[in-house]
Amino acid sequence: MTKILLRDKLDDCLTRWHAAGFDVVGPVRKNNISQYATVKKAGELDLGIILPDRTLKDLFFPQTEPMFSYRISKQKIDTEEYLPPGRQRIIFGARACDASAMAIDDPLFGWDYQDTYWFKRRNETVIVTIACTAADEFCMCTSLKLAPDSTQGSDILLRPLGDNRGWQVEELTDRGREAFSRIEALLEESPAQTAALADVPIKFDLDLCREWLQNPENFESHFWKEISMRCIGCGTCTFLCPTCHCFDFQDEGDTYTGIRRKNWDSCSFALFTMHTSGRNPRSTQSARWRQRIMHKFNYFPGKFNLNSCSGCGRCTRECPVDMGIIETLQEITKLSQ
Amino acid sequence: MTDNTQNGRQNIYKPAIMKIVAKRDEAPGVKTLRLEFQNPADHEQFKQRYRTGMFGLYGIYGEGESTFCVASPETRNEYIECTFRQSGRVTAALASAEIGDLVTYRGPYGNRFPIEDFYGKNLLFIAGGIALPPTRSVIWSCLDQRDKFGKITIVYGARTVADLVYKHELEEWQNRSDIELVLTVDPGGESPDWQHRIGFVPSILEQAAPSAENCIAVLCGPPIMIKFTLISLGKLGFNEENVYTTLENRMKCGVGKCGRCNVGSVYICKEGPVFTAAEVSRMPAGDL
Amino acid sequence: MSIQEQYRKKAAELLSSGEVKLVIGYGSGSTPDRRRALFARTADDAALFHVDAACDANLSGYLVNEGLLSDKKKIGIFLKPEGIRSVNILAAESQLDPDQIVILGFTEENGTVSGLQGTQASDFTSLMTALKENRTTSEKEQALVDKIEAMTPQERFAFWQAEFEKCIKCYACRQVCPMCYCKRCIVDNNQPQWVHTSSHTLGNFEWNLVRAFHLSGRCVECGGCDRACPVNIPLRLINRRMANEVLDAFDHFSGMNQNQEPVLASFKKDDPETFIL
Amino acid sequence: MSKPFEPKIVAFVCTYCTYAGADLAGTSRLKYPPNIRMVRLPCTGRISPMFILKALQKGADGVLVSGCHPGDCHFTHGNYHARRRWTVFRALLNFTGIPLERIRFSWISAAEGVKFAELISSLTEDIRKLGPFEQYKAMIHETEAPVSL
Amino acid sequence: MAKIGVFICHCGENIGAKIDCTRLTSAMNDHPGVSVSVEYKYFCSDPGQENVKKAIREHNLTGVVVAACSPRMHEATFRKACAEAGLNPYLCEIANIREQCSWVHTDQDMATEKAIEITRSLIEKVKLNNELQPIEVPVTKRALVIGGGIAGIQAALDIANAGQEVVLVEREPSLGGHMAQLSETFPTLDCSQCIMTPRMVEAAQHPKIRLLTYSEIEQVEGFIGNFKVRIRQKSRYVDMKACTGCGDCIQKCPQKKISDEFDCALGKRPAIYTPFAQAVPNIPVIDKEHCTFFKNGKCKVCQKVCETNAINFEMQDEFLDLEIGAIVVATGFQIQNTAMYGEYGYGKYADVITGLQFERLASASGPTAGKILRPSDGKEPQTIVFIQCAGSRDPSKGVKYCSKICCMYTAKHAMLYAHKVHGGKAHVFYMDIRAAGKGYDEFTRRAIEEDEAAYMRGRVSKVWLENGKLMVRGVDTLLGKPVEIAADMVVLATAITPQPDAREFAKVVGIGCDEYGFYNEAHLKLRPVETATAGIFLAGACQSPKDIPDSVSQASACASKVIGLFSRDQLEREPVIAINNESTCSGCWGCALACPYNAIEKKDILSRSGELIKQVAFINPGLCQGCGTCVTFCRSNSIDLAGFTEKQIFAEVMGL
Repeated sequence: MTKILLRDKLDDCLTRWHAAGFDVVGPVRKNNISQYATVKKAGELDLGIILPDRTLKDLFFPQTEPMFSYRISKQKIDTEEYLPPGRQRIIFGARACDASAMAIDDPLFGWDYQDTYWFKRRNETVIVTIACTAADEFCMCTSLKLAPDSTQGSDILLRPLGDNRGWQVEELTDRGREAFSRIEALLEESPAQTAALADVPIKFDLDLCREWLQNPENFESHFWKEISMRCIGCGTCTFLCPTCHCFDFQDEGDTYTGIRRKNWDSCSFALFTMHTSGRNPRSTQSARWRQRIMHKFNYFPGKFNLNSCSGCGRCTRECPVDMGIIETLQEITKLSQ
Repeated sequence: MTDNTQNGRQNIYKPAIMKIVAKRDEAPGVKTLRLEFQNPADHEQFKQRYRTGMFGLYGIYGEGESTFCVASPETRNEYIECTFRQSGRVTAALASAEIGDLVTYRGPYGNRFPIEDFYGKNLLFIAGGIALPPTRSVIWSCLDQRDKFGKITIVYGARTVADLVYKHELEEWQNRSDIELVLTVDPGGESPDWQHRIGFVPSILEQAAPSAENCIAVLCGPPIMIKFTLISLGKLGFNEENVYTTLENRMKCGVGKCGRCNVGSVYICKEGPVFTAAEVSRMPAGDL
Repeated sequence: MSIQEQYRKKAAELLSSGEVKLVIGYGSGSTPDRRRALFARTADDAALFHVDAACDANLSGYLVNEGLLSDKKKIGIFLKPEGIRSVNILAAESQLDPDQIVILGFTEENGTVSGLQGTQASDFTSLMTALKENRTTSEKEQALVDKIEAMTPQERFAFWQAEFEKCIKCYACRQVCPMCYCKRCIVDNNQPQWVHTSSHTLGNFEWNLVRAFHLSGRCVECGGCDRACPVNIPLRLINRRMANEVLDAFDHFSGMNQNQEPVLASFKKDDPETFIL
Repeated sequence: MSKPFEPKIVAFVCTYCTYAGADLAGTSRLKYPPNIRMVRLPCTGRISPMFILKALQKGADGVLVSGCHPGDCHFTHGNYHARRRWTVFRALLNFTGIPLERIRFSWISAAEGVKFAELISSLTEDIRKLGPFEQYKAMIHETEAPVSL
Repeated sequence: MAKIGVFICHCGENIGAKIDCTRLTSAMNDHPGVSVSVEYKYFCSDPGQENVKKAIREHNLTGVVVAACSPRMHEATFRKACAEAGLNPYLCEIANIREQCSWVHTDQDMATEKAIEITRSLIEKVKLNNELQPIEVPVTKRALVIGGGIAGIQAALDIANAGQEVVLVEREPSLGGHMAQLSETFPTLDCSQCIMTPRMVEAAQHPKIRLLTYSEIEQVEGFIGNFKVRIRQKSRYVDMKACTGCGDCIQKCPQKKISDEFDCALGKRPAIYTPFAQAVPNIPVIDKEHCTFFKNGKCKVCQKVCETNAINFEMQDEFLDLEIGAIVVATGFQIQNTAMYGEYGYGKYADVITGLQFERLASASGPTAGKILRPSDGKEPQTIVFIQCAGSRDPSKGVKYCSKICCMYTAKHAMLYAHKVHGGKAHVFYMDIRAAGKGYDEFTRRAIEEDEAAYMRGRVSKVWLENGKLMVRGVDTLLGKPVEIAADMVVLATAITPQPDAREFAKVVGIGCDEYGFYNEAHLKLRPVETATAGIFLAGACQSPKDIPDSVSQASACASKVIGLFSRDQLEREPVIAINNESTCSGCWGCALACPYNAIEKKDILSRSGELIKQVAFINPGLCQGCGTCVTFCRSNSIDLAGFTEKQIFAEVMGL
């Protein structure tokens, strides 16, 4: 006997959550794009989307965020800080890969110095993940040793029922339990069967890849040039990656007043590492692609014992030139065999 | 995640305000600013945390931030000195700032020179061009406790006489009997009244031939100079473990998050900027 | 022999005879309906080429990859008419020597591909004239342009505001465009920072306007930016509108030949000026 | 009571014709509304579309671009180049919903002080009627507001 | 931050009465980066300027903004004051708060507000001003005159007589140009050659003039004061040093049936020839195209008869590279290809000739020794019809303009005809008589009244041959009647057109053409002899159709410009020029195409080992005039304009 949340109770859930001061965010399709967005009614949610085009990262680390404004006068500089609004929110219908990604980035934003923007939002958010019953050819969570029902990063995991009437509820964290206590009355106890999870075939051998990447000899391998030849150096894969976290600061405004912003940046861009002298440690696209792969599957795991990839597959799905992590790691797997 | 690492702020990206109290032209396009904290709490924090070798992010609101070392030693932490070459937007703005103007500072960040480990040893400082500032903070840290060290040798070279920075301090060091200062400029860079050496740093170093015995070397300079000086140091018998250098990469956050500065798996901003030559040689050369 | 077989053979011959050092074409992609750029260096590689309706990318942008043509050796490339126009513009703007480019031209209509006669960009002049005479790009597209033009300025602004709001400044539109070969994009100049780099709506609006302006009279409407955009902004509509403008106002059809003067670097004394008071 | 709307209009002008025409309006003591801010440039050929975008970012409700009549350019044909750029950029602004009433182009010679004064008067009145460029200002405000998430 | 001084001028009541200068001053004092802000009654006065200078020194200012009258009034004044105080003059900007503020606005509050904004925005600009130095360009004191017609000769002589070196280049074998072809000249009817040849000889013998005939300009590079010119000396096959000009070779040349260009095909000449008897230099050339030896490999008669062994069939074209400081282009004109008028039968009927052909017939040295004889049968024409505007003012023939000299020379022709053919009848069809000029109208009156030329206002529609007569059908619009005249000869006053290669030549020299191919002056009214390219000047009919007095005046004007230029060793130019950032330039050359001054060249960027890395745009500071058109074109924002940089304008707009 497990707890069940029925689909037709969802609107009531939202009402209760709203009443309890939660914003509710979920997958929405609007203006020819799907993303996680704030909803008022359950009907606005599109829970049939296999994976939204945009990632969950948007909700914790927006593409551009004002950090503080400044006003320079003759004798002093006044500043005013912008911090996240501090509203409790429930993300209903996250995917396991997206939720995992948030947990992957936690240690990065927290080592030694804590990034306020990230953690304030993390602490204010309850992630309710719905396990996937469908996947497309780009999904690769299983290759990352995750699964359509991974719990990493989630506060609640919902498993779809076989009859599609609702979800089986698995409470993972206190934060999740607290949020679901608000809708306790709407949940049911039922022995209902859960639907089969999406079948996501394993696409590459992660351990072999890691081993290959760790071998210093392969750093200068010709492989990097070959695999990245058609890379055009845009930021699609990094900006649509739920774990990619690189950023830049930009001051914007007129002469004496303005705002310092934190903006996404991408290791794919040639300017990312360029010194003002013109020297660029990663001067070629192959060096930049190598950095991306190395960082995700070698350096990051070396530092935090986590792969900086949760297998959502967006990098390949959206790549304008049909590149991506899948192809690269498949090729590395081949090289290692 | 103690308050002290957050520099007393909730927002780690928010800089302190400092005032320019002195400004000096060092060489064509190179300037030194001396800065003082405006907020005593910021200053207190700095004094507690700053150790020679660390760096900071200096900036002007409206223009941005730029990374360079703290060129003043931990033994003189009433102010911060920074020396920079005007090359981009931020350095252009800093260069045109006047005494009394306010600038921003974040830091100090990164690791330090393990100066206690140098106690009782001979020291060899080697610097090229605009890379004297990071060396200079170590030099003064040591000179300010001169009795704790053995022989001190400084080898400093620049492209031309005009490109030598801290000329007044070079003169001071020149006149001290407890320092051996070897100055050189690249062939063709000498002025008519130049009385020091002419030649590239590695070969001048080999001529000067300081003993590697019980000696720590601190080496800062452009990548090409580092490469050849390391070879020369090897010839002189220096062990890579005893050679220290600093790495400078492009940085934005300074605290290991923005993703720019790493060389291989090493985050320069957190694990550096001070490394031994042995550590550097373990980094992937193609990323340096 | 199918066009695909012919072109595989042709590419193989070019490579085995040593006439070209490389052939850039289309290989199979990560899914059956995707094609991706394939760089063939040997005759064997040429057997992997595809020529079919799924080959939609304009590959000419790869030609200006740094150093690719500097050895003066020839390169073969699969191009649709838009791609040939791109090569003409790149030649007119001194970015490449058209003699180094061996074109394997093909065109696609209603799902069927057919070969184009000629191997040098200059062989296709009559095709270019025909294209200009008869701008065939989808009527659906023009209908959308017309629809936007029929809106009030306020509606148009709202329409584009909603579209540009989505932009994430990944610059895929720029990176994929063969015309965006600048060593430094204006958006990457921070002295002064003319274009906001932040991807708030204002920054996105400025970026997209500047991009469209810099492509005016140069865009060949290959649709690459539109396909590349990961957030589905209908960039082709702006490009089409601008192509219409330079054609109507200055009789300029981009990429007609290798000697075409850039529309914004030339003028006629009797250019139209109805709007100037 | 809020203050009545005073439009902000930025003008980019060439120094040889329109700037001189504006000077002539001055020496002739003609009167026109004070809403215009002039940026002096050597030639209309120097006027980049970026200037217009930045003027809008600074909250301009209208922009005027003006220089020598065709054939009169001090630099022989800077204004012909400018005319092409304006044609193209104007079409682009129009297509993206910037009302063309707000972005105006004119030829004003050094002798046309009267034309200058009249143009500024009518332009100011037209923009006053249109009201503030709210849609653009909303975009600017968005950049100044914290992220709502 | 900078240390800016702001000086607010009341201009007496002019500014002070309308703008609250005290409020303006204090607002500027509060502005970041302003060290001092003061107001004063008249800053342009001596004590006012002293105030500015004193403040510069006292506050060690890094920039100055004077809020006063228009920069067109006193920018130079204040820049000079800055320079005197040791501040680079280009660190001074003027905020125009008089002409564009106090004088034109009525509301004091809003005018003050505007003045604050104007001044503030210029403070922001001046903070980013760079110290600029006037550009100094050395001057090579040697002029090149291209074209040895009357304009070129006059310019060359004037310059040479001022003591400066001149290189005079003529592409024909002799000096003289069209004027040497003429018989008499209006309105004085003095003999053209009589007044021309002394000038030709003077030019040839002048110690300061280096004469290069039978030579053409191959290439012009560089800029004012510093041109590098390559000249091709075409091979004459006659050694100029050895030849004595005896003329034996010309006499003996077996090939004598070549149509004579100088005589407009009315006469014949041999393959070795001088264009005309008074040619300067009097050295023949071999016409390779028609020479029997060159055609068949046999002959060499000339070589055999030459006593000084001056004939050299092996001679090659030679190239001469010269450094030149200024160029006078005096390449003249051509007459319109008359084949355009099929209806007038030119080319079909031998006795339909051009005005220039008539000149040769009337010339004492011409093919008929000055007798007016019909080319067809050598008879004296008893009735002659002159058709004016045969091409000119006729848009359908591509010539919209008036050729200016035809009215006058047609009157002259009518007169000469009357003088030479007694009892002959001259008819003239004209559109309008344009006889503005000293003695001109009197001259045409004379043709009509004394020499009884019958002038008819109207156009000719057709000329045809009927019973041995040239039938001319036209209309007399004053009478409103069609007219038909049976003539023995018809003379067409064909349009003056640019040289057929004028456009290509303009590209070689680097100047502009109008829609017809006449060269463009820098300003039609105020700079009529200069071109848009500094250091290149125009004389004569290459700029537009001109008669001799106008050509000579313009040539002398050119000479004075050149002499003025050569009066200095160094040129100083405003440093407002474009500069390219070579590291970000992609070399698309749009800027080069857009530049009105051809100031942008390709520059190779080489690696240390000398390999070509890329080509970038290089903006020649000598040629750039600072319009900034290239800056706006440059997509990568690589080009910038000193004095009006992108950063400055950005700051100025942001300061508003």
